[in-house]
Amino acid sequence: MDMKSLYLLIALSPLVGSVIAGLFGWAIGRRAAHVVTILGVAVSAVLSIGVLKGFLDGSTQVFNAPVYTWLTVGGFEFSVGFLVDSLTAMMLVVVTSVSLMVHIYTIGYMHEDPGYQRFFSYISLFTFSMLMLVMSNNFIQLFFGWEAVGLVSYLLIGFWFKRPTAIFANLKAFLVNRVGDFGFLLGIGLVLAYFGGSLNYSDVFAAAPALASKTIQIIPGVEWSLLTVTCILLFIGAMGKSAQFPLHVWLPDSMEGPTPISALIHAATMVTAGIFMVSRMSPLFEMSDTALNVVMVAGSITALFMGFLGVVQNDIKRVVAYSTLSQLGYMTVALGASAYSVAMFHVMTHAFFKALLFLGAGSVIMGMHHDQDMRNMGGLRKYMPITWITSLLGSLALIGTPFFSGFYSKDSIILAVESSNLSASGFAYFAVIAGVFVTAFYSFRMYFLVFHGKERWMENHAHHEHHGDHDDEEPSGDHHHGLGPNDKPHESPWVVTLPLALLAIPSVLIGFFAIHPLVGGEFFNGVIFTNLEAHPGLEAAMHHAHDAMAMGLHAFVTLPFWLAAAGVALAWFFYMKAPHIPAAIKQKFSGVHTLLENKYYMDELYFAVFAKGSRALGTFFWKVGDMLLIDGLLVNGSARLVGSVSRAVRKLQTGFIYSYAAVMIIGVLVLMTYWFKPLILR
Amino acid sequence: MLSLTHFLVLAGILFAISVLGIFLNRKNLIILLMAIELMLLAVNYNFIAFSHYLSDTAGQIFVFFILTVAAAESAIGLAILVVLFRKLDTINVEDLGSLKG
Amino acid sequence: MNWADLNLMPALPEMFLLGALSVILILDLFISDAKRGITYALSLLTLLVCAVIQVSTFEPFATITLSGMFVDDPLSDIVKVAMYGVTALVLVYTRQYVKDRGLFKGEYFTLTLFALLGMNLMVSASNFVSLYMGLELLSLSLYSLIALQRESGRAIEAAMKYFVLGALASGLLLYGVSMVYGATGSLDLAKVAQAIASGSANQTLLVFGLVFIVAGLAFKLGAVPFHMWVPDVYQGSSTAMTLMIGAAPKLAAFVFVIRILVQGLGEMMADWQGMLVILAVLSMAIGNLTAIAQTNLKRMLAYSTISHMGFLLLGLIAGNAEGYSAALFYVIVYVLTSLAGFGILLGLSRAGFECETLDDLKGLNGRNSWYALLMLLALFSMAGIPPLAGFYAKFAVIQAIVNVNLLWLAVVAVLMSLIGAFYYLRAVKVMYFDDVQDNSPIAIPGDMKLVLSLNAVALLVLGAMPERLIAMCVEAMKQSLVVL
Amino acid sequence: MFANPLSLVIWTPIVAGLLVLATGGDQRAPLARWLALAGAVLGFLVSLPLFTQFDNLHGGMQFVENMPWIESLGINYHLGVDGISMLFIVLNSFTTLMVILAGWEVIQKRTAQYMAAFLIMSGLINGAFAALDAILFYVFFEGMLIPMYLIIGVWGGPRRVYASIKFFLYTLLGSLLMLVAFIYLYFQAGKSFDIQAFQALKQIPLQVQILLFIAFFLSFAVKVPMWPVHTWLPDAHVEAPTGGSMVLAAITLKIGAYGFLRFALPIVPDASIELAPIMVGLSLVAVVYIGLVALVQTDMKKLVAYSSISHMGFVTLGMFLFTGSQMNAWAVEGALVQMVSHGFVSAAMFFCIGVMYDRVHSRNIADYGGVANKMPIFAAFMMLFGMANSGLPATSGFVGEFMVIMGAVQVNFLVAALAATTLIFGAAYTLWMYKRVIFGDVDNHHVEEMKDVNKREFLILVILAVTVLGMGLYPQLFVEKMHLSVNELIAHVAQSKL
Repeated sequence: MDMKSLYLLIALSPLVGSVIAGLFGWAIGRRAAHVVTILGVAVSAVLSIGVLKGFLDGSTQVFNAPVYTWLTVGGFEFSVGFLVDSLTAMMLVVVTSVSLMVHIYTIGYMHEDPGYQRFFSYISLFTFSMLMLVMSNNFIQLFFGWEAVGLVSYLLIGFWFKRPTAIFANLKAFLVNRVGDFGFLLGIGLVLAYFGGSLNYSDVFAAAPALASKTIQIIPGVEWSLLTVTCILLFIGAMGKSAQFPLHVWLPDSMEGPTPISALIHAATMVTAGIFMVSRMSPLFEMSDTALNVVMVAGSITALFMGFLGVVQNDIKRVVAYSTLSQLGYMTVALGASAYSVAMFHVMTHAFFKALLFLGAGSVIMGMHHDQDMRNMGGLRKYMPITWITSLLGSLALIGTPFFSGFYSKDSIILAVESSNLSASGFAYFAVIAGVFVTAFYSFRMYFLVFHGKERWMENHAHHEHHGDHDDEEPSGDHHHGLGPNDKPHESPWVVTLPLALLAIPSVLIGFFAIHPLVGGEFFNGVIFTNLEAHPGLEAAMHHAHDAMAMGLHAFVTLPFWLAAAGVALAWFFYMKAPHIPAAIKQKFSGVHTLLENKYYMDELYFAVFAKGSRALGTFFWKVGDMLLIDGLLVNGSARLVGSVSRAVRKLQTGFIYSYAAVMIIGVLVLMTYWFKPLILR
Repeated sequence: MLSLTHFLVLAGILFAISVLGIFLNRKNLIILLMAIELMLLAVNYNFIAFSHYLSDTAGQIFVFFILTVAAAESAIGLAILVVLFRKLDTINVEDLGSLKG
Repeated sequence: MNWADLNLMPALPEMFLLGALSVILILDLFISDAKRGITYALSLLTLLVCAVIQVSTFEPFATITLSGMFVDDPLSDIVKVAMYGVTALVLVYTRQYVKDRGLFKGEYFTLTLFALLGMNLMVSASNFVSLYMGLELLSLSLYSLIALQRESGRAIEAAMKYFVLGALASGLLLYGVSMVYGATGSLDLAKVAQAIASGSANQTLLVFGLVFIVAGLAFKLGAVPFHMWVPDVYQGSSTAMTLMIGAAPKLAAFVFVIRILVQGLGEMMADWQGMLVILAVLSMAIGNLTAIAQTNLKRMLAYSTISHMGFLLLGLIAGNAEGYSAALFYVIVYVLTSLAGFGILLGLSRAGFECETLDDLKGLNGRNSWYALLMLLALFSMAGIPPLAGFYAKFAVIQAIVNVNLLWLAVVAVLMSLIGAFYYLRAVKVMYFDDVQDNSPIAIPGDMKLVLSLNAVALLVLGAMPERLIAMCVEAMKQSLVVL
Repeated sequence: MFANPLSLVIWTPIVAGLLVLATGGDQRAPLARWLALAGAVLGFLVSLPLFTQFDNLHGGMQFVENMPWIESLGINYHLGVDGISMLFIVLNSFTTLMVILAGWEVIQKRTAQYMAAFLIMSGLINGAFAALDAILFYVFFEGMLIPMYLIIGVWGGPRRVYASIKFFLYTLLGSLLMLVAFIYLYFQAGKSFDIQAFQALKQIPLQVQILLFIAFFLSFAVKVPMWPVHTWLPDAHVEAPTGGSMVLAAITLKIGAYGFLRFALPIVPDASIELAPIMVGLSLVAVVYIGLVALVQTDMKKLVAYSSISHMGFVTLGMFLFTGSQMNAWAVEGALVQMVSHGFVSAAMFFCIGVMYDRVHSRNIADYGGVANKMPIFAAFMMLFGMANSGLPATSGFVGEFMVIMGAVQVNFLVAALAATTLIFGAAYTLWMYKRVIFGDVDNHHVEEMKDVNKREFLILVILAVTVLGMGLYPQLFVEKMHLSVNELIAHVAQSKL
């Protein structure tokens, strides 16, 4: 079949599954629901892999064509259309394959949940939206996908809508994302207004070079570079989706959603949309160092400081969540260093190993009967061997152990930043290097706490303080009754462990094989544009990328490796050897610890300023503006005025003949004025 | 020699008196009726004066009409007055203020 | 003079009316109260015949007869026919009501017919003498009609007030007339007009007289500040008489004003325009503002009448054929509307119960949605909300004054009608939004119900297709104003 | 198909309404309902040809009817639609159908009058959109006050009297001054009330234009409503029955905006340009200020009412974005799309609230919570409409806002930025309400007893959902109808009359 219908099939088959499961789930039952959705995703996964293969061996050409005309205004025409090139192809595979894994995993994870069909419908819908996003050939459709994935994420975080925390988290997530979209939409507006009046990537990129020196006045009198403003606005959108500081606050809370969601949306795919978008826009970003600096700073802050937060978490999912944040930071830093290909490379590897880690965590949670508190775990390796092994592999990949996938991507990033010439690169380099240590520490802190050491679930049952509010009667997957002292954790069913195994493979291997084409080679040529003269960041990475084996060996003599090793060692020492030390440190640096536990108090700040602030302002406008001034003073006031006047006038009607007569005579006298001085009218 | 003006002024004065009588009088309704009569007479005075000086009879004819009407008017007025007195047993102008506002 | 050139045809309706009512007057003496229906029927018959004569003798031009005392022109014809109709409606609406109150007597009918005769005279007079006679005939009959309700103190009080102030007003009018007579040397409107046109008249005297004349006319119309009698009389007299006063006399008064100001003193337009502007603005303002504070429906409607007269004056102020015909249309529509409004009040009243306060209308929609609808039509028509006839009336007069570049007056007018809308809305609110208070059945005689419905629906029909009536008014005005 | 479809769409509902009224008391309510439904369906059917037979390639007015009506006053019965008004006639006929269904068994008191009022009003509204004679327009424009006044007052809530009278007087104030303006223009245009003749006037001095504009502004801004003459709307909405709110939000507000397009802009272009900054300012106030006010409402209907005001802010914003004397095609068409879309979305929102109100008899957000547990299907629909209300792409709500913002960026970035805050506010107030009402655990026994939507409600929800989504996914269908008319308008406005 022709490519267009092929791509349509890729995009639509999940949608079909979703619609069937969503609208007719009640009729067709649970089994049919997951069968049809998995089928849909599987179809697009297989086709996507075919497409990717095509691009790898060069048999497939770039496809860029409209599907249907959405709207025409004042001469401009907007179409929903597909742009499928190597970048898209890669994303297609990542999205569909991870999604497929998650679908399968969900069968096991959600099997008790009453919202089973709804859940499948949602994740298939998400897959569809994400595909539309990555396949778009224009900004509008990009924005469509952008918002659609946001919507589904909203629905899924709030999947258990009875939980106050869940529905708080999803509202928060949506609104924070909206803040991002606010910038994004304005960015699109600028693009439309100045970049040749089109929103198709190709036209826009074509128009960009001519605008290099164009400036606009936003505040009258102040000239700003058009490209910088545009790029920064677009990046604000990316900040929202990819949870970059300071718009990161929604991601940790999003863990309120079921674990498969955390894996699929809040680790592997959706949150990387921002990275994807920036890479797509590389021709624009390349033209504004200012923008790149902003990107890099945001990235580095996220990479380092969110990593710190991972250290103090006790909820297994939250640890992974913060590691996700910090990894997203890494990708953003790479973008800042104009190493877009590296960023995408990390997106891919991260997708696999982070999905793996999340699903592993999910499996653990199931094993622990929905207790997420690591302090109640320990020594699980003998009860859940597969989960244990796969999680270990995942962690190793995450911390960048040589030859693991994570190593290649992360090291490339470090190399790129190292040789970047942006003013922010110094700080960024420090951030990513320090990040390596932190990452290693919290990852293995988690690993040791969960899989090694004493089996703590027998003793303390004073756990999950921060879950108290979730407990309700819903017999759904994610609840923390926890293990009784005398029952044991158990390994999860095959539908759960199979995806783990399947995801473990790429987590280990894909970096080794993919780095050469993706970073070193021409895979992204003509898709991602890097101005190597201006931004040499990428060069170092490309240089190493040519020989994966050598790169891996060379790593053992580099700083990152030893930092990672140190992190692991420290984790081992703290949580295996001398568990009292962390407690002691906690005592000693309680200030720091509370700061970290409260996530730098950013939630509180935002809540106080924005939520409370806007409500206060609204109340003021309502009570004072509308009620007091407009209604009270103008509307009812004038009514009262008329009323009092009328009561006053009424008094003239005294009821006595003589006063009536008097009034008449006065009237005559008034008219008399015309006798005295006639012709007033003329 | 009397000029037209003199008559007009006199008529005016009579008219003014009658008007004042209507809205200064707070006491007896009958006075009101008298004032009205006076007013009509003032008018008649005017007409006669004019018709004399214009040497046109129409004015004087009109006067006869006015006199007749005035008679009828006062008849009706007095009739109402009688009914009024029967009903409210007062003919005091100031007691005539139940309808107001 | 010989009898041959004494053309009595134009006055035929009046003569018939006079004859008929004398007959009724006599006959009634021999009719027992039980058979009073005969008088009623005869009166209606008289009105019918008058109307027939009027229409059959219609000529599209003016004929002056009775040596200049009497004019018969399309304007008078159309208004007279209207007055016959209105009087007939009044008789129909009030029959039950006056029966309940023991007023269903010969005097009632004869006085009504006398009043009608007076009005006819006012409408057709072309000489100050006949004008005055008509005016007094009307006024005297009305005084006595009000006083008919002997046992009601309020009625008597109203009658007394009306009488005194009416007398004062006609005194003022006469005084003014005497001045005009002095200045122009004639009582004949045509001659007066000629004299003024020729410039031979003494301006000082004229304007001085004009002031008093306008005052007298304003009283008849009930324009501020000569309006004080209106609320008291409307409220005090029994609703039947209120309707009598509020309906046909307005028509007569309007033509009366046209005759004097336009046909007689047309040359002095510049002066009376200015005076009327004052009266109009005051009337619209005081009328609407005071109406808001009223709880008694009749009194409220009285004030609304005052404001309507203000609007009516706008048409005269325009001072051209469009304006006059607009005013004519206005007054006809107004009379039709108030007939419907008071008709409902009469219908809702019953022996021992006067429906006259706002609360008496509470929940009318719940009691009888049809009457509520009729009242709604009447009220919204008074408020001038399209698509009801009242809107076009207001529209026409406003268009007329905008035509003479009195934009500010137009703006004042619409703002006042905005204030006015409030109390009409309140009345509608009482009928539709409030709950029923007394659920006593509404017994309206079939014939009245039919006529009343037709009357109110006519407001809607006129709203949909007002062209015929408006065109008639325009034609009548044109044909009547060419002469003189 | 028919000789004069416009008269048909005007008079069909009115006649039907009178018939329904004739069925009288509540003992014959079922008959009244079915008659009304028949009338509404018929009204909708006769409005469809306007859409299908409309000629996109043809500017100017179509389906024109013109005959003398009141010659003595210079008023003609002159009808015609262009790509702008036609859409609203169809929208209105559609909404009326929805409203009749929405009130089906909900209205037990004076059913016939209720249904009749809506049908008659529907006809009058169609008339207002189709009229090409200023006074004819005015008659319809004012005439619809009467049924609306009764609807709010008779079937409304506790403060209905205050609300209805406020609504009536507010609107009357504006329109009366407009009437004077019309009459003035009548003499300027050589004794003609023809709107096109008004538009064709060549010379109007600026001061006069500004006075005229103020007259138009007062009458249309109140209807839209724009800040600060908006306070009647929340009251009216809160007190009106569900159907009333639906029509009010979906249609009557549009007439105000339509008036700006049909009268203010083309007749007094220079004044419009002169005062555009003020209009833009007021619109932005509507978007931001009202958005914040909506955030803190505790009454669902008030919340949606305020959100309507804020959405209409986008409409007026779009209409008054000038670069030089050039309107912005994006913004104008965006405004129009926003009008149509808001018609569907707000109707849907109010209907949703009505559905809940019928069960719990409270509009207070605090009285709800966890409705989704009891009414999953309903919750799903309301989620869709909520998302549309907060302008999510692929729903109709997005298209208009998007176009206006795009247009605004071309004119003035700051304006665009302020307007775009609606992305945040809109989502905030809508979803926060949704969270408190629909999500969460079952809050009280009222919610406990709630039953999910019945067939009738389901039908309405489905129809509305389809339109909302359809318009979001394929707005072209609507937009292509209006292109020519909008371009003509823009070209016309660009001609100075000084």
